[in-house]
Amino acid sequence: MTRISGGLIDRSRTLSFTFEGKRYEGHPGDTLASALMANGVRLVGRSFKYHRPRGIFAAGSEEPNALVTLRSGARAEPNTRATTIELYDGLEAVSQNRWPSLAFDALGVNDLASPFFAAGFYYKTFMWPKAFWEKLYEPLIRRAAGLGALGGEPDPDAYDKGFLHCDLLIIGGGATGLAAALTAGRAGASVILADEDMRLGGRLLMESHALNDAPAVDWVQGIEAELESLPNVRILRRTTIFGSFDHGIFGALERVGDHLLRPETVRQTLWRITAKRSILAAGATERHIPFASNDRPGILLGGALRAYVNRWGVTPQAKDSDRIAIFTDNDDGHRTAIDLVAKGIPVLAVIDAREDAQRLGEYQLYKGATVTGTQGRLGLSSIDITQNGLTRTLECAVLGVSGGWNPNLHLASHHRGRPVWSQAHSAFLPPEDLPQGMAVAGAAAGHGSTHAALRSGAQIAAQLSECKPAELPLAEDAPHRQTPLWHVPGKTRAWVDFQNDVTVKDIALAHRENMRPVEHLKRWTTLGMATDQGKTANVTALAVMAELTGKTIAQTGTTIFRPPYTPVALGALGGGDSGVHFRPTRLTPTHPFAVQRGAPFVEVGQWLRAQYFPLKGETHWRESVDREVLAVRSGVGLCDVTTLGKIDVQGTDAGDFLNRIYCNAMASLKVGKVRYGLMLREDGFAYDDGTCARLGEQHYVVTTTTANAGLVYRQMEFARQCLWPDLDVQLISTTDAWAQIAVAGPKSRELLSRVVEADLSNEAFPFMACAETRVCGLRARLFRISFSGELAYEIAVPTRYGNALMARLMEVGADLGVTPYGTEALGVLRIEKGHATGAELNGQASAQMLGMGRMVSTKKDSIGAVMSRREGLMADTRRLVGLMPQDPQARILAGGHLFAPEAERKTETDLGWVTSACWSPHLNSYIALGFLTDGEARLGETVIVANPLEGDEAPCKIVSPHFIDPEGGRLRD
Amino acid sequence: MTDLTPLCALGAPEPRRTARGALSLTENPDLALASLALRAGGAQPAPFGLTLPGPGAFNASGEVLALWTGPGQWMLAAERSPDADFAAELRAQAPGCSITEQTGGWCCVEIASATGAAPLDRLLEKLVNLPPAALCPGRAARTGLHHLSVFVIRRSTDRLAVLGMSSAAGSLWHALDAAALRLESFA
Amino acid sequence: MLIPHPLLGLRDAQEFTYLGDASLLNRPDTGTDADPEAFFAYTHLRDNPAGVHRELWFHEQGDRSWLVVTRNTLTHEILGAELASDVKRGLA
Amino acid sequence: MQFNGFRVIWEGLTGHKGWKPLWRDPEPQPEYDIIIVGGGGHGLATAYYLANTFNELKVAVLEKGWLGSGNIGRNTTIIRSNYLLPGNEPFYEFSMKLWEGLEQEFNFNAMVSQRGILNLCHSDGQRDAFRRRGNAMRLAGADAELLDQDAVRAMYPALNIDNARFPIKGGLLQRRAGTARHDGVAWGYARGADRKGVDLIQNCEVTGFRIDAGRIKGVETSRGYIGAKKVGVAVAGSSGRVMAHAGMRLPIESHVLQAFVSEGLKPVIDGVITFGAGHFYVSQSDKGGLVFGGDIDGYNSYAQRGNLPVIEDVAEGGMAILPMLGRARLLRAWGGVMDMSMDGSPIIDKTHIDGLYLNAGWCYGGFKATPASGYAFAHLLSTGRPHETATQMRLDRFARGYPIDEKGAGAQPNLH
Repeated sequence: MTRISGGLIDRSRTLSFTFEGKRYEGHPGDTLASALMANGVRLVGRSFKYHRPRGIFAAGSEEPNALVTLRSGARAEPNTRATTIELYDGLEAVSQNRWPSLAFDALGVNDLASPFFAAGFYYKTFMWPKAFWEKLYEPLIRRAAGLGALGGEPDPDAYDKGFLHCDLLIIGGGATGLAAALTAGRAGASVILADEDMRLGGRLLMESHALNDAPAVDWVQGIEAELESLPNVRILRRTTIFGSFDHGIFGALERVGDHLLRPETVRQTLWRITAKRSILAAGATERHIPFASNDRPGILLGGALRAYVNRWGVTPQAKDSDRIAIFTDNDDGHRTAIDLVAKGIPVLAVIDAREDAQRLGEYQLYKGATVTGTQGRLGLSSIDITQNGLTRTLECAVLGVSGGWNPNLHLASHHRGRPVWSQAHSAFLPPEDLPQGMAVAGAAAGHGSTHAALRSGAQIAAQLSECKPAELPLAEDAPHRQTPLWHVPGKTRAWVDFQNDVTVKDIALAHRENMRPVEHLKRWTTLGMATDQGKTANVTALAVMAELTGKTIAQTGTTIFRPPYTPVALGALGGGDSGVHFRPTRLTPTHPFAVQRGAPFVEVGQWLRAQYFPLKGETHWRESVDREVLAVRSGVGLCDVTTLGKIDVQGTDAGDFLNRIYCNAMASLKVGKVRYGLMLREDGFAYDDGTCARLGEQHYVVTTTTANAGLVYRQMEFARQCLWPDLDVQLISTTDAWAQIAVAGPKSRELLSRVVEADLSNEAFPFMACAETRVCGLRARLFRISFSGELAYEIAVPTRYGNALMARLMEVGADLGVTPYGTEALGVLRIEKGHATGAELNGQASAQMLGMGRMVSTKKDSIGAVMSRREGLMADTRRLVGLMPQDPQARILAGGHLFAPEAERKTETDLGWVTSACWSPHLNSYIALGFLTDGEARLGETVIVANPLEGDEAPCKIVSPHFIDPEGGRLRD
Repeated sequence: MTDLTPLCALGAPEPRRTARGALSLTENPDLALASLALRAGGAQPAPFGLTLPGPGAFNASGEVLALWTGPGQWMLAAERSPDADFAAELRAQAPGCSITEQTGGWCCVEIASATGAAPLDRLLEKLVNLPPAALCPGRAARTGLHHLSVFVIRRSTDRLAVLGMSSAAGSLWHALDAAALRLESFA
Repeated sequence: MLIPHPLLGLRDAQEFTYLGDASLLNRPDTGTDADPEAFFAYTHLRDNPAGVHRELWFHEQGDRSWLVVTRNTLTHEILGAELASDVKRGLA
Repeated sequence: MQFNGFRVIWEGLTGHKGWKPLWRDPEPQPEYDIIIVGGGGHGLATAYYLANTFNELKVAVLEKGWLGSGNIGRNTTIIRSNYLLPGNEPFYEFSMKLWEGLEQEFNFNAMVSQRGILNLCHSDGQRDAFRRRGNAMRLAGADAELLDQDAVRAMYPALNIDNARFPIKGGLLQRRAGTARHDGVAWGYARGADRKGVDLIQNCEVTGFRIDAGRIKGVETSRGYIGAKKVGVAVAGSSGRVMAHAGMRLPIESHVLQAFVSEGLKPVIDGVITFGAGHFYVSQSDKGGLVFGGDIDGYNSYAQRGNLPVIEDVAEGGMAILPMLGRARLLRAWGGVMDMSMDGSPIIDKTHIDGLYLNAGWCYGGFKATPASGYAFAHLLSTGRPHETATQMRLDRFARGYPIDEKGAGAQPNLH
C-alpha cells in the first residue's frame, strides 16, 4: 500500500470496487485513479496506436492515459478518465483497447512495428490490390482502432434539461472563482458558480500552502458556507461548463448521478445558462517535457503527483521504499519535491534543465541536467540522467515531470479568438476578442500564484458588479521562474501526445514532408485529436515545430479551441425524451372514437390519423378500405378532417389581402360561399391549396393542407406585417378550435338533415355554400365542399364536442349504413376524383403542371404571379394525368417512372413519374396519377410505368386525372 | 343547449389531475377562450371592464382574464361551461374588434404549489427558457416548451397555468408531469 | 443567440424562425405590370455580406411578430431589432 | 516519389530519411494560363484534372490559408450519388465513379470506403418519394435498393424501430456510397497537381480581379498582382465575398453547418445512416469516432461556429433512432460556412466577364462532389464547354426558371 497520512478523504468509511475484475478498497473522496494508486495499481490502460502500457498521468480532466470503461452492460461508459471518476461503493471498471489482457496485449506488436507506423503512413499504402481496402485492410484497421466499446443496448438512464439565467457565471471554483463569487455574491448579484470537481477549492485542495497561516481547505469551507447561505448564489458542483456560445449563453453538464451506483432520478442534466457576464476562472493545466521513453506507468505530471500526495494522501509508488524523482524546467517542479520530503517520501533527486537552478528544499538537485531515458516494461523502474554529457542510470519508480502551466483558456476562444503567446509566461494567454460579457481571471489569465489568483478573481468580480473586492487571505506569491525546455533531443521515441502516440519524431517527419502549418501538423500526425484533445500536448508540439522551422512560437501560431471543453454524453445533449415522446403527438377530436373502433393510426406530420376502421372478419386492410370507399360512393361516410389548417382572416381589407395571397381571385367571393384557392410561392411554384370560406363581409376562413398549416400561417403573417402592413387585416390560427367532420356520399344530405337545424336543400344550400348554423343544439359551421367528388359536406363544431358528434352521426345514420372512413379511403377517393395532395403539391410543381395554369390571374398582383411566368415554368409541358393499367390487376406504385413503350429506360428518356396510386374498388382497377411530359397531348396514348428498383413494369393508358364524374354532376345534385 | 356531451382536452369526460410532492397538476376544462385583435386604427376597448395589459403581462378581474398575445392582440379567458359562446359575449363587449373563438383550441393545465414559489420556480427552469422576472406573479409569456408553443401564466407565487394546443394535450401533460415527477424525487 | 425583441426584451433565438435578408420587405409590387427582372433580383439575389446584415426573424413561439434584426454575420453580434411592420411603414 | 507499401517499409527501416515534401512551396509567377482561386477540395481537384486530364501547363492554385482549409477540411466525409433530379443525379454518379478509381489514380490512400448509405423512411409517403428517387438513381446507372422494415432491422439491429415517435418503415440503400478521409482527398489532389507542375500557393489571398473591357486580366493578391488568361473561382463558403470583387451578386447565402465527432469507439456502426423524420445522420470513421451531423443553424453566418440548440437537436435525433448512443460522448463540434444556393444545387458556369468562371453553391453536398466538380470545372475552363453531366448547373437557371430543386423548398436557402 502507498497510502500516506493526510488528504481530503474520509478514512472512516471504506468503499469497495473492482478493476479488471479484481476487488479493491478506497474511501469517500477518492477518485478511481487515487484509489487504484492506493492499491498499488500502476498499469491502467493501453495507448491508441502502439498499445503501449500506460498508467495515471494527471489528476484531472486532462488525463490522456488512464481511460477505462466504467460500469457494464447497457450502462457501460467507454473512455472514462479514471482521474475524474468519483469512487462509489460497488464501482466496476475495466481497461480498454487490449487483448487478451491488460498485462499481455497481443497488439503490443504494433509497438515493435512502430517504425512502419509513422505519421500519415496509411495515406501511402493499402492501395493495392484495390479490392483489398474494404475487404482486408480497413476491417483490420477498424478493429484495432477505437478505444472502449459501447454496450450496444439502449441507454437505460434518464437525462434532464434546464435553463438558468444569471448576472454572473463563474467558471471554476478554485481560489479565483471563490474570491469572485464571494465578491459578487456579497454585492447581491445573481451568481452561478460552477466547478467540474466533486468539491470546491480547485488547486487549493491539492497544494500544501496555507491561507492566513491555516490550511487552505479551512478557508475554502468557510467561504463555501457563506456562499451557500446567500440566496442569490447558486453553486453547481460536478458541473462542467463545456461550451461558450453566442450572447452569453453557456452549455453546462451537471453530473447528477454519476457518483452513485445508480442515479436516483436523472443521470445528468444539461443546463443552458444565459449569463449577462461571465468570469472564466478555469485555472491552468501542467505541461510535460518529452524525453526518450517518457510514457511508462509511474511517470506523471509533477503537479498531479503533488495533488495525489496532498489531496488524496497517496503516491504512485509500488512500495514505500520506492524512490521518486522530479524532472523540471521551472521552480514549480521543486514544490513537488518539497511536499514529498515533508511527507517523508524518499526523493531521489530533482533534475532541473536550468544551469542556474536553485535548490529550494532538502533534496538532491541535478542542475542543467535532463532525463534521457527510462526503463521498466509495465512500470518505471529506472531513469537515465544526463548532466554535462555524463549519463547515469538510477533506480526510480516514480518520475514527476513539470514543464510549466498552460492557462485553461479554451472557453475564451470558443468564438475563434486566437490565444496570444506570452514569452514572459512561456504560455498562450486568452485572446483579445473574448466572447461577449466574458472576463478571464486567475491562472487562466496567467496569474499563477495563489495570491495573484485570489486578487484577480476578486477585482474582476468587483468591476463587473460595481462593488468593493472581498477581503482576501494572505497567500503565497511565488514568482514564475522558468526556462522552457520543449523536449529532450534523442534518437528514441519521445511522446508528445500520449493517447494518440504522437512523438517528436512524427512532428519532425511532418516537417520534412512539408506538413508545417499547424492544421496540417495536427491532421497529418493526429496530434490533439484524442479524447483529451491534446490538453497536455498541443502547445509542446507547436514549440517543437517552431524549433524545427526556426520560427518563434508566436509565428507558428496555434489551433483554436472548439466545444466541448471535455466530452459530453450524447444522452445528456439529446435530453430526456427520445422514444415516443421525441416530438409532440397531435390527436384528432375523434381519436377516442377511432381507438374504440380498433382503427390503426398513421403519422401525418405530428398528427395521428385513423387509417381505416376494420370490421370483424376483415383480414386484410384492403377489404376495409374498399368497403369504406364504396360506402361513400353509394351511401354516406364520415371522416375526421380536423387536421386541415384553419386560419381566421378578418378586417376591412381581408378580401384584398386574400387576393394577394391566392393566385386566383378571392375578394369577389360572396358571403356564404366557399371557393377553392391555390397559393404560390414567390418563386412562382405551387405552394398550398385548400378552400376559402367567406363567413361575413369582413370574415374569411382559409383552410390549408395538414402538412403546410404552420408554414402558410407564417407566410400570411409575413405578407401582413412585412409586405402590406397598411392593410386592415387580422390573422389567427383556429385549427385546434374546431372539430371538422367530412360527411360524404349521396346520402350525406339525408344524414345531416337529421341533426342540422337548417334547410339543406340544393336551392337553400348549394354546392360551395357555407353557413354558421346549429347542430344538436350546438353552434356549428357547415360547408358544402367535396374532396371525394360525391355530394358532401364538412361540419365543424367546438373541438371538445367532435367525438360526441361523430358518435351521434353514427347513431342517427345507422339506417343509412353510415360508415366511418380513414386516410386510406380518403386517399383512394381523392385519387379517383383527381384531387392533388402533398404527393403532387411537392414544391416542384407549377400551377400549369397541376392543370391549374389558368387559375393564375393576370388581372391582379399576387404572391408568385410574376415569377410563375418565367420561361422555364411556361415551357414546362409536364401535366398531371391519370393512368390506368392495361391489366386492371397490374399493381402500380407511386414512384415509378414513365417511358414511351419503345424507349430505353434511362434518365434521358424519362417522361415523368407516378405521384399517387391505389386500387380503385369503384373502377375495379389500379389507377394512378402522375406528371407526364406533353401530358395533355398524350391523352389516350400508352406509357410504361417502370419501377426498376423493384423490377416491375406496367403499360398504362393515359387518361384524364378525373376518373369519376369529370363533369362534377354528383357534387351539385 | 346541446345534448352532446363534451370531452376534456385530454380525451376523458373528467379533467385529469395528479399530485407530485408539493405540486399538483389539474386540467382546467371550464376555461372559455376567445382572441381579440384591434382593427387598423381601432381604439383599445375595455371588455368586461378590463384594461387590456401590455406585453408580457395579464390582467384579471373576477372570472375574466386578459392576456397580451401580440401587438394589438389579446386572448381573453373566462370560467364558462363548455358550450358557452364566449366569443359572442366578447364581441358584444368589444365592438369593432376582430374576435375569434378559441375555446376548443387549448388545453389548460393549472399547477399549484403547496409550499410557495420555490417548487414552481424549480419546475419552470426545467421547462421554459425565460428569466425568472418574465414569469413572476402577474406576468405571462408565450414561449416554447418541449417543442410545443405554450402560454405560461403566473397567476400568483404558488399558482401557474400552462396553455398548450388541445390536439397535443397529451404531450403537454407528459412534459409537465415528467418534470414535476423528477422534482418530487429530488425533494 | 438572444434576440432583443423590441416589445419583450431578450428572447432566446430558438423561439424564432429565420427567413433571410430584410430586403425581402422591398417586394417590387407594381400590380400587374411588374418587372420580371426586379422580381428575379428580389427573390434570388443577395448581398450576403460578411459583416452587418439586416435580416428577418419571426417570433413563431412568441408573439408572432416579424422582426428586422441587425446582426454581424462574422461575429454574430446583434446591433438592434425592430418590428418589421414599423420598418416597412418607415417608422423605424 | 511513388507511395506504396514497400516504400513505407523501406523508410521505416532507414529512419524515414527519404520522405520528400508532399508538395513544393513555390513563389507565384507573374502570369499563368489558368488561376484557380481557392485551395480547398474543389480548387485542388480542378487543378489536378486541368494538369492531368486536360494537359494545361501553366496552372496555379491561390489559397488564402493552408491547403485543404476549405470545407474539405471540415465535413462529415460522406460520398453518395442518391439524388433525384436529372440535373443532379448523373453528375453525382459521375463523381461516384471517379471516387472508385481515385486512389490508384493519384497514388494516395484517401480511404474511400463504400460502406453504404441507408436513408430511413417513416411513412408511406416518404417511401413513395424514395421509390421515385431510387428509380431515378437506377435510370442514371447508379445502384439503389428499397429496403423494408425487416431488412433495415437485420442491417442495423441497434436502430429504434418499434418504440419510436416516428417508426421506421424501411429505407433507401445505396451500397456503393460510403465515406472517404476528407483531408486525404485534399492532400491527394494537391500532391497529384504539384507533381504535374501546378503551383500551389498558400497564404495568398485574392483581394480583387483586374478586369479590362469585360475580360479578366489577372488577380490582385496579398502577395501582389498575378496575371492570368482565365480565372476559376472555387471558394464555396466565401463565394459571395470573392465575387463581390467582380461586382457580382449571387443567388447564394452563407450559412453555418455544424458537424460532430464522438470519442473513439470500437466498431458499432458499419455504414452511413440518415434519419428521415429528425435531423441526424451518422457514420463511424476508421479511427472509431462517430461522425455525425444534422441541420444547418439556419441564419446567415461566416463565423465558422454554431450554437447549442442545433447541437441538442442533432443529439435528440441520434438518441431517437440509436438509443445506445446515450453513453457515447461528443468529442468535438465544428462549424463550416456553406454556400447555400437558392435551389439547393450548385453552379459550375462562366460569368458575364470573359475568362472568369465560377464554381459555387454546393450547400452541404460539396464533399461527395469533389472529383466531378473538379473534373467538370476543369472541362469548362479548358474547353469552354460545360461537362455533359453539368449542363444544367448554370448561373442563369434562376432567372430563366429552370431550378434544380431536389427538396422543392423554393428560393429560400436555409430550407435546402
